[in-house]
Amino acid sequence: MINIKFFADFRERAGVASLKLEQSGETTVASLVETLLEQNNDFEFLSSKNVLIAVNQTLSASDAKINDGDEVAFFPPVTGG
Amino acid sequence: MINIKFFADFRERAGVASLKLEQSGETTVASLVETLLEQNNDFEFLSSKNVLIAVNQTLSASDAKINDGDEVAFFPPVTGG
Amino acid sequence: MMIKVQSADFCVGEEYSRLRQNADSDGAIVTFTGLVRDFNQDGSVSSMFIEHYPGMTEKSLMKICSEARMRWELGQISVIHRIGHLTASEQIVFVGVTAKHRKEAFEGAQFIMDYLKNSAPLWKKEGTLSGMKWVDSKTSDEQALTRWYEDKQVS
Amino acid sequence: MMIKVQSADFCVGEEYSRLRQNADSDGAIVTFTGLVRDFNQDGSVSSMFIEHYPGMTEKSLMKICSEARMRWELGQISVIHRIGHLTASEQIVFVGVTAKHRKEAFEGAQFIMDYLKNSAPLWKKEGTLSGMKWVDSKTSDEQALTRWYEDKQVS
Repeated sequence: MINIKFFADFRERAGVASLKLEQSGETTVASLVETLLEQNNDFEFLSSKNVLIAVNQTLSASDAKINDGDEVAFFPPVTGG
Repeated sequence: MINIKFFADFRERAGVASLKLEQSGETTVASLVETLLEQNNDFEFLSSKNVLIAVNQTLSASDAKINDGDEVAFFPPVTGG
Repeated sequence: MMIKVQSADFCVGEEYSRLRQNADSDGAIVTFTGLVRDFNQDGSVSSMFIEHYPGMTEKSLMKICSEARMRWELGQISVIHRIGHLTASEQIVFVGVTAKHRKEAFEGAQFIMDYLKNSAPLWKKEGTLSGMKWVDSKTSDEQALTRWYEDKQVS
Repeated sequence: MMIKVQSADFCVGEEYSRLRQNADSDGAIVTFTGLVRDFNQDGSVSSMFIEHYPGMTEKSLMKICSEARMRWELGQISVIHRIGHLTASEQIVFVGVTAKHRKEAFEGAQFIMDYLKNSAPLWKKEGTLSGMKWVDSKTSDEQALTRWYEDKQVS
Protein backbone atom coordinates (compact mmCIF):
# COMPACT_ATOMS: atom_id res chain seq x y z
CA MET A 1 0.00 0.00 0.00
CA ILE A 2 1.34 3.43 -1.01
CA ASN A 3 0.02 6.43 0.91
CA ILE A 4 -0.48 9.33 -1.53
CA LYS A 5 -0.99 12.95 -0.44
CA PHE A 6 -1.88 16.15 -2.28
CA PHE A 7 -1.44 19.67 -1.02
CA ALA A 8 -2.75 23.17 -1.77
CA ASP A 9 -3.91 23.67 -5.36
CA PHE A 10 -3.27 19.98 -6.11
CA ARG A 11 -5.43 18.87 -3.19
CA GLU A 12 -8.28 20.95 -4.58
CA ARG A 13 -7.79 19.69 -8.13
CA ALA A 14 -7.52 16.06 -7.01
CA GLY A 15 -10.61 16.49 -4.92
CA VAL A 16 -8.95 14.46 -2.17
CA ALA A 17 -6.24 15.18 0.39
CA SER A 18 -4.94 11.60 0.40
CA LEU A 19 -5.56 8.18 -1.05
CA LYS A 20 -4.07 4.73 -0.77
CA LEU A 21 -2.94 2.64 -3.71
CA GLU A 22 -2.30 -1.12 -3.70
CA GLN A 23 1.27 -1.76 -4.80
CA SER A 24 3.26 -4.95 -4.87
CA GLY A 25 7.01 -4.75 -5.28
CA GLU A 26 9.25 -1.75 -5.94
CA THR A 27 8.16 0.92 -8.41
CA THR A 28 8.99 4.56 -9.18
CA VAL A 29 7.13 7.82 -8.67
CA ALA A 30 6.85 8.18 -12.47
CA SER A 31 5.01 4.86 -12.88
CA LEU A 32 2.83 5.67 -9.87
CA VAL A 33 1.81 8.88 -11.68
CA GLU A 34 0.98 6.85 -14.81
CA THR A 35 -1.26 4.56 -12.76
CA LEU A 36 -3.06 7.57 -11.27
CA LEU A 37 -3.57 9.17 -14.69
CA GLU A 38 -5.06 5.93 -16.03
CA GLN A 39 -7.47 5.82 -13.12
CA ASN A 40 -8.78 9.35 -13.25
CA ASN A 41 -8.58 12.44 -15.48
CA ASP A 42 -8.63 14.68 -12.39
CA PHE A 43 -4.95 13.82 -11.86
CA GLU A 44 -4.02 15.49 -15.16
CA PHE A 45 -2.22 18.23 -13.19
CA LEU A 46 0.43 15.63 -12.25
CA SER A 47 1.80 15.81 -15.80
CA SER A 48 2.48 19.57 -15.59
CA LYS A 49 6.03 20.84 -15.25
CA ASN A 50 5.57 22.38 -11.82
CA VAL A 51 5.02 19.28 -9.72
CA LEU A 52 7.12 18.83 -6.60
CA ILE A 53 7.43 15.33 -5.20
CA ALA A 54 8.26 14.20 -1.68
CA VAL A 55 8.91 10.55 -0.85
CA ASN A 56 8.63 9.90 2.88
CA GLN A 57 8.71 13.68 3.45
CA THR A 58 11.94 14.26 1.53
CA LEU A 59 11.97 16.17 -1.78
CA SER A 60 12.62 13.63 -4.55
CA ALA A 61 12.81 13.30 -8.33
CA SER A 62 10.25 11.40 -10.44
CA ASP A 63 12.63 8.45 -10.85
CA ALA A 64 12.74 7.93 -7.07
CA LYS A 65 12.08 4.34 -6.02
CA ILE A 66 9.05 3.62 -3.86
CA ASN A 67 8.03 0.55 -1.92
CA ASP A 68 5.08 -0.77 -0.02
CA GLY A 69 4.33 1.48 2.96
CA ASP A 70 5.94 4.60 1.52
CA GLU A 71 4.33 8.03 1.66
CA VAL A 72 4.39 9.96 -1.64
CA ALA A 73 3.25 13.59 -1.76
CA PHE A 74 2.58 15.82 -4.76
CA PHE A 75 2.43 19.60 -4.43
CA PRO A 76 2.95 22.82 -6.38
CA PRO A 77 6.00 25.08 -5.85
CA VAL A 78 6.01 26.26 -2.23
CA THR A 79 5.07 29.82 -1.25
CA GLY A 80 5.68 30.05 2.49
CA GLY A 81 7.72 32.64 4.35
CA MET B 1 40.30 80.66 16.13
CA ILE B 2 40.30 76.95 15.21
CA ASN B 3 38.65 74.60 17.68
CA ILE B 4 40.71 71.38 17.86
CA LYS B 5 39.43 68.14 19.39
CA PHE B 6 41.04 64.80 20.21
CA PHE B 7 39.26 61.52 20.90
CA ALA B 8 39.99 58.15 22.51
CA ASP B 9 43.66 57.15 22.45
CA PHE B 10 44.58 60.52 20.89
CA ARG B 11 42.83 62.43 23.67
CA GLU B 12 44.91 60.51 26.21
CA ARG B 13 48.17 61.01 24.30
CA ALA B 14 47.50 64.71 23.73
CA GLY B 15 46.68 65.12 27.41
CA VAL B 16 43.76 67.39 26.40
CA ALA B 17 40.32 66.81 24.91
CA SER B 18 40.29 70.12 23.05
CA LEU B 19 42.28 73.27 22.47
CA LYS B 20 41.90 76.48 20.53
CA LEU B 21 44.45 77.79 18.05
CA GLU B 22 44.66 81.35 16.74
CA GLN B 23 44.42 81.30 12.96
CA SER B 24 44.14 84.15 10.48
CA GLY B 25 43.10 83.35 6.94
CA GLU B 26 42.57 80.03 5.22
CA THR B 27 44.90 77.12 5.90
CA THR B 28 44.84 73.30 5.57
CA VAL B 29 44.64 70.49 8.09
CA ALA B 30 48.19 69.48 7.12
CA SER B 31 49.68 72.85 8.03
CA LEU B 32 47.61 72.92 11.23
CA VAL B 33 49.26 69.60 12.16
CA GLU B 34 52.69 71.10 11.47
CA THR B 35 51.91 74.00 13.80
CA LEU B 36 50.84 71.60 16.54
CA LEU B 37 53.97 69.46 16.14
CA GLU B 38 56.17 72.56 16.44
CA GLN B 39 54.38 73.52 19.64
CA ASN B 40 54.55 70.23 21.47
CA ASN B 41 56.12 66.78 21.12
CA ASP B 42 53.02 65.21 22.65
CA PHE B 43 51.31 65.67 19.29
CA GLU B 44 53.77 63.30 17.61
CA PHE B 45 50.93 60.76 17.16
CA LEU B 46 49.43 63.10 14.54
CA SER B 47 52.15 62.08 12.09
CA SER B 48 51.23 58.40 12.26
CA LYS B 49 49.44 56.73 9.35
CA ASN B 50 46.26 55.94 11.26
CA VAL B 51 44.94 59.42 11.90
CA LEU B 52 41.35 60.18 10.95
CA ILE B 53 40.40 63.81 10.47
CA ALA B 54 36.99 65.46 10.70
CA VAL B 55 36.45 69.08 9.68
CA ASN B 56 33.20 70.44 11.10
CA GLN B 57 32.17 66.87 11.94
CA THR B 58 32.67 65.49 8.44
CA LEU B 59 35.46 63.04 7.64
CA SER B 60 38.09 64.89 5.60
CA ALA B 61 41.53 64.49 4.04
CA SER B 62 44.66 66.27 5.30
CA ASP B 63 44.54 68.75 2.40
CA ALA B 64 41.08 69.94 3.50
CA LYS B 65 40.82 73.72 3.76
CA ILE B 66 40.03 75.23 7.15
CA ASN B 67 39.02 78.71 8.17
CA ASP B 68 38.50 80.76 11.29
CA GLY B 69 35.76 79.21 13.44
CA ASP B 70 36.12 75.68 12.06
CA GLU B 71 36.17 72.59 14.26
CA VAL B 72 38.93 70.11 13.46
CA ALA B 73 39.00 66.71 15.15
CA PHE B 74 41.71 64.04 15.19
CA PHE B 75 40.99 60.46 16.15
CA PRO B 76 42.17 56.87 15.64
CA PRO B 77 40.27 54.37 13.46
CA VAL B 78 36.79 53.91 14.92
CA THR B 79 35.78 50.76 16.81
CA GLY B 80 32.05 51.16 17.56
CA GLY B 81 29.26 48.72 16.86
CA MET C 1 17.77 24.83 17.35
CA MET C 2 14.11 25.59 17.93
CA ILE C 3 11.58 24.95 15.16
CA LYS C 4 7.90 25.77 15.61
CA VAL C 5 5.01 25.45 13.15
CA GLN C 6 1.97 26.95 14.82
CA SER C 7 -1.27 28.82 14.23
CA ALA C 8 -0.73 31.08 17.27
CA ASP C 9 1.00 34.44 16.92
CA PHE C 10 4.49 34.93 18.38
CA CYS C 11 6.20 37.76 20.24
CA VAL C 12 9.48 38.92 18.67
CA GLY C 13 10.60 40.50 21.95
CA GLU C 14 10.25 37.15 23.76
CA GLU C 15 11.94 35.23 20.96
CA TYR C 16 14.81 37.72 20.99
CA SER C 17 15.16 37.42 24.78
CA ARG C 18 15.35 33.65 24.55
CA LEU C 19 18.03 33.85 21.86
CA ARG C 20 20.00 36.37 23.89
CA GLN C 21 19.73 34.33 27.09
CA ASN C 22 21.37 31.37 25.36
CA ALA C 23 23.77 33.39 23.22
CA ASP C 24 26.74 32.64 25.53
CA SER C 25 29.77 34.24 23.94
CA ASP C 26 27.97 35.34 20.78
CA GLY C 27 28.19 39.03 19.94
CA ALA C 28 25.58 39.25 17.20
CA ILE C 29 21.84 38.54 17.03
CA VAL C 30 19.91 38.93 13.78
CA THR C 31 16.15 38.53 13.54
CA PHE C 32 13.92 38.46 10.49
CA THR C 33 10.15 38.79 10.70
CA GLY C 34 7.82 38.45 7.73
CA LEU C 35 4.44 40.19 7.79
CA VAL C 36 1.32 39.78 5.66
CA ARG C 37 1.63 42.75 3.33
CA ASP C 38 -1.58 44.62 2.62
CA PHE C 39 -1.14 44.34 -1.12
CA ASN C 40 0.48 42.08 -3.70
CA GLN C 41 0.76 41.68 -7.46
CA ASP C 42 -2.96 40.99 -7.89
CA GLY C 43 -4.60 43.64 -5.77
CA SER C 44 -5.53 44.15 -2.15
CA VAL C 45 -5.03 41.24 0.22
CA SER C 46 -7.47 41.20 3.11
CA SER C 47 -6.83 37.73 4.50
CA MET C 48 -4.62 34.73 4.00
CA PHE C 49 -4.63 31.02 4.64
CA ILE C 50 -1.41 29.06 4.99
CA GLU C 51 -1.49 25.32 4.35
CA HIS C 52 1.41 23.05 5.26
CA TYR C 53 2.52 19.43 5.10
CA PRO C 54 2.43 18.34 8.75
CA GLY C 55 5.64 16.59 9.71
CA MET C 56 7.51 17.39 6.55
CA THR C 57 7.43 21.15 7.25
CA GLU C 58 9.25 20.68 10.57
CA LYS C 59 11.65 18.17 9.00
CA SER C 60 12.40 20.54 6.13
CA LEU C 61 13.05 23.49 8.47
CA MET C 62 15.37 21.36 10.61
CA LYS C 63 17.30 20.37 7.51
CA ILE C 64 17.66 24.00 6.38
CA CYS C 65 18.97 25.02 9.81
CA SER C 66 21.45 22.11 9.86
CA GLU C 67 22.66 23.14 6.43
CA ALA C 68 23.12 26.73 7.68
CA ARG C 69 25.21 25.41 10.61
CA MET C 70 27.45 23.52 8.19
CA ARG C 71 28.22 26.74 6.35
CA TRP C 72 28.59 29.22 9.21
CA GLU C 73 29.55 29.07 12.86
CA LEU C 74 26.14 29.81 14.37
CA GLY C 75 24.99 29.72 17.97
CA GLN C 76 21.22 29.73 18.58
CA ILE C 77 18.71 29.32 15.75
CA SER C 78 14.95 29.82 16.06
CA VAL C 79 12.43 29.42 13.28
CA ILE C 80 8.69 29.93 13.70
CA HIS C 81 6.23 29.62 10.85
CA ARG C 82 2.53 30.25 11.29
CA ILE C 83 -0.17 28.26 9.54
CA GLY C 84 -3.92 28.70 9.09
CA HIS C 85 -5.84 31.97 8.80
CA LEU C 86 -4.00 35.29 8.99
CA THR C 87 -5.12 38.84 8.30
CA ALA C 88 -3.30 41.85 6.84
CA SER C 89 -0.15 42.99 8.71
CA GLU C 90 -0.04 39.87 10.91
CA GLN C 91 3.30 38.16 11.55
CA ILE C 92 3.89 35.04 9.40
CA VAL C 93 7.44 33.92 9.95
CA PHE C 94 10.33 34.50 12.35
CA VAL C 95 13.98 33.57 11.95
CA GLY C 96 16.47 34.42 14.69
CA VAL C 97 20.17 33.60 14.66
CA THR C 98 23.05 34.30 17.03
CA ALA C 99 26.73 34.13 16.09
CA LYS C 100 30.10 35.36 17.27
CA HIS C 101 30.28 37.86 14.41
CA ARG C 102 27.66 39.87 12.54
CA LYS C 103 28.50 38.57 9.06
CA GLU C 104 27.69 34.98 10.07
CA ALA C 105 24.47 36.01 11.83
CA PHE C 106 23.25 38.06 8.83
CA GLU C 107 24.15 35.44 6.25
CA GLY C 108 22.83 32.54 8.31
CA ALA C 109 19.43 34.22 8.78
CA GLN C 110 19.21 35.24 5.11
CA PHE C 111 20.16 31.74 3.95
CA ILE C 112 17.49 30.16 6.14
CA MET C 113 14.82 32.51 4.75
CA ASP C 114 15.91 31.97 1.14
CA TYR C 115 15.76 28.19 1.51
CA LEU C 116 12.56 28.24 3.53
CA LYS C 117 10.88 30.24 0.72
CA ASN C 118 11.96 27.63 -1.83
CA SER C 119 11.84 24.31 -0.07
CA ALA C 120 9.63 24.30 3.04
CA PRO C 121 6.23 22.73 2.15
CA LEU C 122 4.01 25.72 2.90
CA TRP C 123 1.45 27.33 0.58
CA LYS C 124 -0.31 30.67 0.78
CA LYS C 125 -3.85 31.28 -0.35
CA GLU C 126 -4.76 34.94 -0.44
CA GLY C 127 -8.18 36.48 -0.06
CA THR C 128 -8.26 39.17 -2.75
CA LEU C 129 -11.09 41.24 -4.22
CA SER C 130 -11.69 38.39 -6.66
CA GLY C 131 -11.88 35.65 -4.01
CA MET C 132 -9.43 33.19 -2.45
CA LYS C 133 -6.51 32.43 -4.72
CA TRP C 134 -3.34 30.32 -4.36
CA VAL C 135 -0.23 32.49 -4.51
CA ASP C 136 2.16 31.83 -7.40
CA SER C 137 5.76 31.10 -6.52
CA LYS C 138 8.12 33.93 -7.41
CA THR C 139 11.14 33.66 -9.68
CA SER C 140 12.84 36.26 -7.44
CA ASP C 141 12.76 33.65 -4.66
CA GLU C 142 14.47 31.10 -6.89
CA GLN C 143 17.03 33.70 -7.91
CA ALA C 144 17.72 34.51 -4.27
CA LEU C 145 19.02 30.95 -3.87
CA THR C 146 21.68 31.25 -6.54
CA ARG C 147 23.97 33.30 -4.28
CA TRP C 148 24.32 30.30 -1.97
CA TYR C 149 25.12 27.83 -4.78
CA GLU C 150 28.88 28.37 -4.70
CA ASP C 151 29.34 25.75 -1.99
CA LYS C 152 26.66 23.11 -2.07
CA GLN C 153 22.92 22.79 -2.28
CA VAL C 154 20.07 21.94 0.05
CA SER C 155 17.90 19.45 -1.81
CA MET D 1 14.60 57.46 10.56
CA MET D 2 15.33 57.31 14.27
CA ILE D 3 18.90 57.74 15.52
CA LYS D 4 19.75 57.52 19.21
CA VAL D 5 23.10 57.74 20.96
CA GLN D 6 22.50 56.99 24.62
CA SER D 7 24.00 55.48 27.75
CA ALA D 8 20.71 53.79 28.73
CA ASP D 9 19.95 50.23 27.66
CA PHE D 10 17.27 49.57 25.05
CA CYS D 11 14.55 46.94 24.65
CA VAL D 12 14.64 45.09 21.33
CA GLY D 13 10.99 44.04 21.73
CA GLU D 14 9.91 47.68 22.02
CA GLU D 15 12.09 48.79 19.13
CA TYR D 16 10.69 45.99 16.99
CA SER D 17 7.11 46.96 17.91
CA ARG D 18 7.75 50.57 16.92
CA LEU D 19 9.20 49.52 13.58
CA ARG D 20 6.28 47.19 12.94
CA GLN D 21 3.71 49.80 13.90
CA ASN D 22 5.07 52.14 11.25
CA ALA D 23 5.89 49.47 8.68
CA ASP D 24 2.76 50.24 6.60
CA SER D 25 2.88 47.99 3.57
CA ASP D 26 6.33 46.56 4.36
CA GLY D 27 6.52 42.78 4.58
CA ALA D 28 10.00 42.38 6.08
CA ILE D 29 11.63 43.53 9.31
CA VAL D 30 15.28 42.78 10.06
CA THR D 31 16.94 43.63 13.36
CA PHE D 32 20.58 43.40 14.34
CA THR D 33 21.73 43.62 17.95
CA GLY D 34 25.36 43.70 19.02
CA LEU D 35 26.34 42.45 22.47
CA VAL D 36 29.52 42.83 24.54
CA ARG D 37 31.16 39.46 24.05
CA ASP D 38 32.75 37.95 27.12
CA PHE D 39 36.06 37.45 25.37
CA ASN D 40 38.11 38.95 22.55
CA GLN D 41 41.53 38.59 20.95
CA ASP D 42 43.39 39.66 24.08
CA GLY D 43 41.67 37.70 26.81
CA SER D 44 38.64 38.02 29.01
CA VAL D 45 36.64 41.26 28.78
CA SER D 46 34.90 42.16 32.01
CA SER D 47 33.82 45.72 31.22
CA MET D 48 33.86 48.23 28.45
CA PHE D 49 33.77 51.97 27.96
CA ILE D 50 32.52 53.52 24.75
CA GLU D 51 33.63 57.05 23.89
CA HIS D 52 32.00 59.04 21.10
CA TYR D 53 32.23 62.38 19.33
CA PRO D 54 29.04 64.16 20.43
CA GLY D 55 27.18 65.62 17.48
CA MET D 56 29.30 63.99 14.83
CA THR D 57 28.20 60.48 15.87
CA GLU D 58 24.54 61.31 15.24
CA LYS D 59 25.42 63.15 12.01
CA SER D 60 27.48 60.21 10.80
CA LEU D 61 24.71 57.68 11.59
CA MET D 62 22.15 59.86 9.78
CA LYS D 63 24.42 59.98 6.74
CA ILE D 64 24.87 56.18 6.73
CA CYS D 65 21.08 55.67 6.90
CA SER D 66 20.50 58.18 4.08
CA GLU D 67 23.06 56.37 1.97
CA ALA D 68 21.28 53.05 2.66
CA ARG D 69 18.01 54.63 1.51
CA MET D 70 19.62 55.70 -1.75
CA ARG D 71 20.62 52.10 -2.47
CA TRP D 72 17.52 50.19 -1.35
CA GLU D 73 13.84 50.93 -1.00
CA LEU D 74 13.62 50.94 2.78
CA GLY D 75 10.73 51.88 5.06
CA GLN D 76 11.57 52.49 8.73
CA ILE D 77 15.15 52.67 9.99
CA SER D 78 16.20 52.74 13.66
CA VAL D 79 19.74 52.92 14.93
CA ILE D 80 20.66 52.99 18.62
CA HIS D 81 24.25 53.07 19.86
CA ARG D 82 25.11 53.03 23.52
CA ILE D 83 27.98 54.99 25.03
CA GLY D 84 29.73 54.98 28.41
CA HIS D 85 30.28 52.00 30.69
CA LEU D 86 29.00 48.55 29.72
CA THR D 87 29.58 45.12 31.19
CA ALA D 88 29.84 41.66 29.58
CA SER D 89 26.82 40.51 27.55
CA GLU D 90 25.16 43.95 27.60
CA GLN D 91 23.57 45.28 24.41
CA ILE D 92 25.73 47.82 22.55
CA VAL D 93 24.06 48.58 19.25
CA PHE D 94 20.71 48.07 17.53
CA VAL D 95 19.86 48.43 13.86
CA GLY D 96 16.30 47.80 12.67
CA VAL D 97 15.07 48.12 9.11
CA THR D 98 11.74 47.50 7.40
CA ALA D 99 11.26 47.01 3.65
CA LYS D 100 8.76 45.58 1.20
CA HIS D 101 11.01 42.59 0.54
CA ARG D 102 13.43 40.61 2.69
CA LYS D 103 16.48 41.12 0.47
CA GLU D 104 16.32 44.90 0.86
CA ALA D 105 15.77 44.66 4.64
CA PHE D 106 18.71 42.24 5.13
CA GLU D 107 21.09 44.18 2.90
CA GLY D 108 20.05 47.57 4.28
CA ALA D 109 20.67 46.47 7.87
CA GLN D 110 23.98 44.81 7.03
CA PHE D 111 25.15 47.85 5.07
CA ILE D 112 24.34 50.17 7.99
CA MET D 113 26.29 47.96 10.42
CA ASP D 114 29.29 47.66 8.08
CA TYR D 115 29.49 51.42 7.62
CA LEU D 116 28.82 52.17 11.27
CA LYS D 117 31.77 49.93 12.21
CA ASN D 118 34.04 51.83 9.85
CA SER D 119 32.91 55.44 9.94
CA ALA D 120 30.86 56.33 13.02
CA PRO D 121 33.13 58.13 15.54
CA LEU D 122 32.88 55.67 18.41
CA TRP D 123 35.73 54.00 20.26
CA LYS D 124 35.76 51.01 22.61
CA LYS D 125 38.03 50.67 25.61
CA GLU D 126 37.99 47.21 27.12
CA GLY D 127 38.68 46.25 30.70
CA THR D 128 40.84 43.12 30.39
CA LEU D 129 42.95 41.19 32.86
CA SER D 130 45.81 43.57 32.04
CA GLY D 131 43.79 46.77 32.57
CA MET D 132 41.78 49.15 30.37
CA LYS D 133 42.90 49.07 26.75
CA TRP D 134 41.67 50.78 23.56
CA VAL D 135 40.39 48.23 21.07
CA ASP D 136 42.24 48.02 17.76
CA SER D 137 40.20 48.44 14.60
CA LYS D 138 39.80 45.20 12.66
CA THR D 139 40.79 44.64 9.05
CA SER D 140 37.78 42.30 8.76
CA ASP D 141 35.60 45.37 9.30
CA GLU D 142 37.33 47.21 6.46
CA GLN D 143 37.00 44.14 4.26
CA ALA D 144 33.29 43.95 5.04
CA LEU D 145 32.91 47.32 3.31
CA THR D 146 34.32 46.19 0.01
CA ARG D 147 31.17 44.29 -0.93
CA TRP D 148 29.28 47.61 -1.05
CA TYR D 149 31.87 49.36 -3.24
CA GLU D 150 30.34 48.36 -6.57
CA ASP D 151 28.01 51.37 -6.53
CA LYS D 152 29.39 54.28 -4.59
CA GLN D 153 31.02 55.08 -1.30
CA VAL D 154 30.03 56.72 1.96
CA SER D 155 32.89 59.05 2.88
